[in-house]
Amino acid sequence: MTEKSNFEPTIIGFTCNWCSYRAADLAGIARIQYPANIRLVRLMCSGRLDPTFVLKAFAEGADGVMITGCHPGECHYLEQNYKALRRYLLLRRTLVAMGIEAERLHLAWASAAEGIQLAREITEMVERVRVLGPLNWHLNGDQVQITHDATAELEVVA
Amino acid sequence: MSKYLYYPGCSMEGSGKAYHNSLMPVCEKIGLELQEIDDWNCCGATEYLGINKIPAYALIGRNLALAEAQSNGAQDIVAPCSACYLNLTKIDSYMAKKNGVDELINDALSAGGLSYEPGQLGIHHLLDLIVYEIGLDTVKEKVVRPLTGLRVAPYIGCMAPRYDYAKRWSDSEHPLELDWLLGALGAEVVDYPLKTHCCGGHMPQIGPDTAYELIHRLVDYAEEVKTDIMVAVCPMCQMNIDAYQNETNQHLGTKHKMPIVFFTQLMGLAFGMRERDLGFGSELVSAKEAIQKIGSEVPKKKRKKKDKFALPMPHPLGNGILKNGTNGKELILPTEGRARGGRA
Amino acid sequence: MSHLAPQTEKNFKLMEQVAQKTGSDSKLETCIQCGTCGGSCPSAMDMEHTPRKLFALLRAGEREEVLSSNTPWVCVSCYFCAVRCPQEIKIPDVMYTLKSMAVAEGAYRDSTASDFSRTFVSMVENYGRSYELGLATRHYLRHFPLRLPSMAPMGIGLLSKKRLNLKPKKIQGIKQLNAILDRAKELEAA
Amino acid sequence: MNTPKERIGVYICHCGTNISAVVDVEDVAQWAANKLEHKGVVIARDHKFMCSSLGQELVENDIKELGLTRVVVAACSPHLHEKTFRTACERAGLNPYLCELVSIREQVSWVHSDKVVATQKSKAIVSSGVERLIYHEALEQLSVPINPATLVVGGGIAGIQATLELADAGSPVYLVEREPSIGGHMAQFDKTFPTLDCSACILTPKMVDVGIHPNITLLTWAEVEQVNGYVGNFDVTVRQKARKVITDLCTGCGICIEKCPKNVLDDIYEVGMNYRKAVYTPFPQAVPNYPVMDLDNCIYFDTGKCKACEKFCPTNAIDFEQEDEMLKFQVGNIILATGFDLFDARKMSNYGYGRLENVFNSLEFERMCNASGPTEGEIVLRDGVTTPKAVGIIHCVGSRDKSHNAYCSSICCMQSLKFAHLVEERTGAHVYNFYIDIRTPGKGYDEFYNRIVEEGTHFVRGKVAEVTNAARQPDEKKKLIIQVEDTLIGKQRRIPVDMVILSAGLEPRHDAKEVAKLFGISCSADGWYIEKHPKLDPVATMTDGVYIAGCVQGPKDIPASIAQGAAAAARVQGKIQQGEMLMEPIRASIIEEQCSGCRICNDLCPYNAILYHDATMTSEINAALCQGCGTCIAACPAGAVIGTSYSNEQVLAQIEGLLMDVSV
Amino acid sequence: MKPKFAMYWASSCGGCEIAVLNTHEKILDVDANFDVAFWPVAMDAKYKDVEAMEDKSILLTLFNGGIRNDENEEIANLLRQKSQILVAFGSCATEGCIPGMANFSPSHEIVETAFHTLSTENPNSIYPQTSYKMPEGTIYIPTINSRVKTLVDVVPVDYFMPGCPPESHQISAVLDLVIAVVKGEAELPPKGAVIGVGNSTVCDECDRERDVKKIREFTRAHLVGALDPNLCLLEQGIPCNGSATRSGCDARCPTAGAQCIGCYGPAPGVIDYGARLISSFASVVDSNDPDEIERILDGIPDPAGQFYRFSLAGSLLKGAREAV
Repeated sequence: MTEKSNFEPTIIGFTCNWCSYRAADLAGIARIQYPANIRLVRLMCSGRLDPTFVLKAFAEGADGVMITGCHPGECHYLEQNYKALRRYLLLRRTLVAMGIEAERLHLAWASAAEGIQLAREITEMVERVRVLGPLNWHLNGDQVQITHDATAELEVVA
Repeated sequence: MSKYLYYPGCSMEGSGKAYHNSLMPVCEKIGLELQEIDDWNCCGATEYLGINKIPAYALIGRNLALAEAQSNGAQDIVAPCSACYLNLTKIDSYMAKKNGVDELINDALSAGGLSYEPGQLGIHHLLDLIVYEIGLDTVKEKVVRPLTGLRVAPYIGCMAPRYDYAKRWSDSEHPLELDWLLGALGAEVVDYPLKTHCCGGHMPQIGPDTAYELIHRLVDYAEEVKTDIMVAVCPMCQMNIDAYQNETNQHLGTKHKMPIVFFTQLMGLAFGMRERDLGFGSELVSAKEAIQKIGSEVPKKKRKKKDKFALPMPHPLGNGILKNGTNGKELILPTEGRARGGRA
Repeated sequence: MSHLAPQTEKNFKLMEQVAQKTGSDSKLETCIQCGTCGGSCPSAMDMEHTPRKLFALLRAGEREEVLSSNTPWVCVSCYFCAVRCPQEIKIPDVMYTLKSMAVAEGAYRDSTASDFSRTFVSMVENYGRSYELGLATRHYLRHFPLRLPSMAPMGIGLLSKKRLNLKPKKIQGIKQLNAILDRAKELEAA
Repeated sequence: MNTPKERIGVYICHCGTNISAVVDVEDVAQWAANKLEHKGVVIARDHKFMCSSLGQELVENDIKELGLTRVVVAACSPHLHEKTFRTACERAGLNPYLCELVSIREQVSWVHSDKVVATQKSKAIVSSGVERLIYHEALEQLSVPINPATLVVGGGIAGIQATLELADAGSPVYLVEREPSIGGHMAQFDKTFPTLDCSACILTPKMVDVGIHPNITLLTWAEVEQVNGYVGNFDVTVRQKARKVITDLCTGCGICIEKCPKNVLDDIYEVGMNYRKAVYTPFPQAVPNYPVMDLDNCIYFDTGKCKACEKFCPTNAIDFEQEDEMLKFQVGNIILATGFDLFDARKMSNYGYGRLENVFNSLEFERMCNASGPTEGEIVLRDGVTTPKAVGIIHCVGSRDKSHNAYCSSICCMQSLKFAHLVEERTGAHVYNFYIDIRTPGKGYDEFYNRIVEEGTHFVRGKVAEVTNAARQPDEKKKLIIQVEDTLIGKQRRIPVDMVILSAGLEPRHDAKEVAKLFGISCSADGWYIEKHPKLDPVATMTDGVYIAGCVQGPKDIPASIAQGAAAAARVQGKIQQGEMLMEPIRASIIEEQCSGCRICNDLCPYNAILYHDATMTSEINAALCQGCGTCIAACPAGAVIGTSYSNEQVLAQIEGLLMDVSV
Repeated sequence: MKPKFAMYWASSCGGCEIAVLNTHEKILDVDANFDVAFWPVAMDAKYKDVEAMEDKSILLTLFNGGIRNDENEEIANLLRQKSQILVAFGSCATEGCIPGMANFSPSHEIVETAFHTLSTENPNSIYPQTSYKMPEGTIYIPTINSRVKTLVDVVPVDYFMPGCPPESHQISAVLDLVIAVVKGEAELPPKGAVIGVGNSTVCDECDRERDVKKIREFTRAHLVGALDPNLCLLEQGIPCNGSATRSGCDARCPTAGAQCIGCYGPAPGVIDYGARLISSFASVVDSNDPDEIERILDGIPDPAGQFYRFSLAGSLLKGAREAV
């Protein structure tokens, strides 16, 4: 347990220039505190989110990835956030098949006015991932592995 | 034949026997097969909730879990008692929100080797089931003795249409389902604006003064609009208005004598069944006199001459989806037999 | 009118505590004091405080006055307030919470209602079903002995029309039920 | 190690103490100079106020003296000062798009308090900026000419005001209105608060001006069908519905209306309170004044017989063969002023509207008060004759109610006070106003409230629980009983009245979402159109060239609608004056060689900027239509769609930078 | 003296060798222009012979197969050292291919599956050992790596030639080019290039008609009563990977009515093949309702297998979590 509570996850957050990035600005202006574990990337729209970015983040050592965009129906580009939603759902299925917990990828909607909500989403995300523990994909070793320890049986045969 | 899991509720074995006895033959007639949930328990009414929340939820959870296990994933539940119906839908809906309540209840259920996955079972009140799943056309087909001449007050009570967790009713304050059904039986349905007002609930037991007042309001207005008989869809409503009417009279000095029976009893009559097979006679305020009016001549309504000065009324509720101003919220259509909610 | 409640932390947290006990979406703290609930309530005339007033007292930390109020006990669970509340506050659920808190702290003034609930619950825990006759006799003998004469015709009527069972029914899985309820009580206490 | 390609300058702002109180800015600068040297960082400085002229000069000098090819500034949000530093770079001869502003104030110092963690995060952010910057390209803004014509949609008071302002400034305007006449809701009212001046008296002259102005093309009984193009150059298609009246011949004499034998309930102008004919103008002062034919109700179109209108028309202006017409024209800007719908009070069945005959909604009551309305201004019950002795006015119907509309409709308090005055003045009845809060924040508004209080209106603080006809007491018989908690005394009251007026709230038009889609703008969850900035830019939208005015943006009263109409016109006129406008060069394009023509991207663009060429079997992006969202870039299975400013390389490098180990 | 040619088979199926032989008479050109120095499948050779060669003495090495064990890795290093041009030949060497799908599981599970499942008769639970002491001395078998790597993961690679296997006409073209280079008649493409492919994706070579895409249902070809023979498979709900897969195969599979499964790998410049498909498929799912989207996506029961059948080992994540 102690090991887990010491663990500080790194979360990459993708934001939309028109809503969630501004929500982050607003959280700042309102001095709403949230964990420093999140690092934000600005995109023009959640529709720009290429699943490659998410895979890249995980591969480079992120413990979690948050995708944020305008609320359904409020997309600055009319409906591109729905494309983000669709990709998120398929990407999440794929990641789960790759052994990455679904909670490590989170989609949250936040309008430009929702600094508090965004800060809360971030806090919750950090706590969720903290419980899951480190992912450490970037540390994956190329070490040669011992196949099987079956010396005992071998002797019988020999 | 549509098959449903039947959750009778405690009253159906006691004070609401007439309801039970009438709904059985009526359901058979309209092709509803009811299979009682094996070993169901009390839903806790409104009492358990006021003592312990989680146990009260778990009490209801056990019924849902039993139903799920016995339904083979195929059948919906039907409850004739509005309080039972409300409790079942409420806990199902709270659990479906997945905000921790489901885990707590399932934790408790697991102590009895049970579990329940919310949202899997459709839960119906007997009335909504008949109106929306069976359909009024089917009901009309079975009518052999239309209830003409009988002025009925459709009294739905609170807990069927409120809080409409399963989204089955045309409105939570002025629902029309019972009006449509009684109309389909040929009865003359009075405009009864108190149709979802409170019967007193448990107040006869804990604050009788309040109960007398509430019972008086309902009966008094029913008399005001010349009702022959009130029609209930819930055993508690029927019990309060029927059994406590005399006491109310004694207490308030009134002389009410308003019979109240279950809608299934009237359906049975209209289907040509015998009164004694439908539980008639077990009411304390006798319905005998009212029943005798069936078939009597209906005085022809005088056609109101249209006043040349009168302003037009707005389209009444149920004129369909309005052209303007619905703001994406669909108005409820009173289309008969339209299936709403539940499992597709 | 009693003196104002002491401005203690405990009192100030009252609304939060009630909201939390009621459930995460009770929305109690969003009350705008519009009075829709008090206007809708069929038994408002018998309440010491309208629900709205009760919520104002909650907010003010008037713990004693709230928990001893008869308001939740007079609530008939008609849900008019719940469907009309513009803030979608689950008012009946709040009333249930207040009742259970009053029971837990013994704060109610009149025990008629709480005894009825407790008798009902004990029936359910013993039999798994409600037992109308037992419930009624136990309750009326204790709280309304004077009402019995006027009620006798009704009781006899119901009995003669076989609308009251003389014996309680017990479900088969009563042990299972009690295991579930015991676990639920543990969870509630946690 | 490869020699870095670029020469990068990094500047860390203290922002007074806004940043430096939490972030060790000197450490960040030193770290950048050391640890990012291999990426090309040649200088890293910190400064008290980077946005000051001194700070900007620092950057400019370094560009000139150190030959910087890229600049990263770590300071506040790019939404605040990106332009400042880009301009500074441009002054020093560096393409402005080779500058990157990263936020360590809003995203770090203002939201975190642990200095060590905040400093580390700042380093990661600086590193991401540097990584990303390496892939920046020198870009040029796109210049677009502005067509001087403007389309105004909606002929209510906001649209009329905007139209007149533009036309008076000399610009051509097309005003499109769906109904047969302009005027909007204001034309339905009798009096306007708080001055109680006659609505028609102040509106009609403006309507007439619109009708005769040489710069205005007025298209009523018409709807916008299609909008293509982009700011400066919109192609608009308008459906001119068939009037079945030849407007060139019609003199507006009204004989056809008089002779038409068919009475039709008028749902729009008279809100179902009165009848019109099948050929009609909605009201006598209609602009334009020629009638339209209602084909759903015309006897001739139903039975093939009648043609009374044609027979009696003195100028042969009736044309049963007339068809809908598609009008196409170009405009540079668009102002949407499509207004509101009234909340449908039937949704609150506890108030009995539609069920209890003497419950009226606010528009019905407005018509009743209007001298040209169904009762010629007499306030009577639904029977048309009885004067009420007691009237209840319920505020907040469908507003401030999460089951319906959570927002305050803002006009209802004042409207209800006006109603109270009119009832009192014309009938002498007792008036009860039921309110949650009285909201009168406008010039002369609270004074008006005081006046109504003085006039003797009863104010009951409490949201009405129900309106019922179920009497309990003899004095309630044949009355409507308003049941409410008088929250100021904490008791439930039942107040018998003869008439109830529901001050129903305002809602977005029922088709607001489709219209928003047609014009490429967005709606809030409620359905109101979203302004570019709620304070600083209330009439512009996120879509360049599309402006909003009046209730389409949110509930507001007449003065505010007029102000917005004028403001939108001023914004548009400013653009017209400029003649051209510059657009951010964030655009997508397709590498034709790599495009296989799979057509995955074709339907993803809401601006229809992606064209598919059958001949080459490849897709192409129209740069002028592209708004730069990047959805197609992300979607292209072949990676054949590329974009500027947020290219894959830039974002991937940024991610690498953010995940750089900054602890060493 | 003719320049030397080598071909090696690491972790792969052998199909690539067959594909080379499938070039028919073109193989004679190889013989005519090259001295085959090392090709274990075709002729006897010993590693020590290669070790003895001078560095860079082999002009062209076609290396097929992924790097599954230490022997694969050792020979990759050896051939890199001895070759002037090292080509990652075929899908296995370029991106892991089918053997790379083993990266969905940890290697010990793979061993377990091979030696101890119900269908395996191994009553004494005998497992292979990497070394065994015999009277004559210790003998070794190769040690399995934790995951399959691509050739470029272990050594610098000059050219990549995808395909499972590469199409024979593409092999011929590449051989022709190298021969021309040897003769001084042509120049080599820039280092790192992908060769034997087109510039676009399979759709470019596919004759099926295509329209804008709106997918309401993903299904499988055998579940569809009658596939439209002329219409884009994806538009018919068949998850055809062609739109994301490098052209060069003449769209063989979709032309024949079978969905492209992606053996030619990603299009030029693409970093992660699977991500392209996730993004493009999801983008054209025709619903904005999460539940409905999920229902439609249920039509792709194994998304990781669908999107990474050939490219897993070479993808950004390189495998599932347990394996990497």
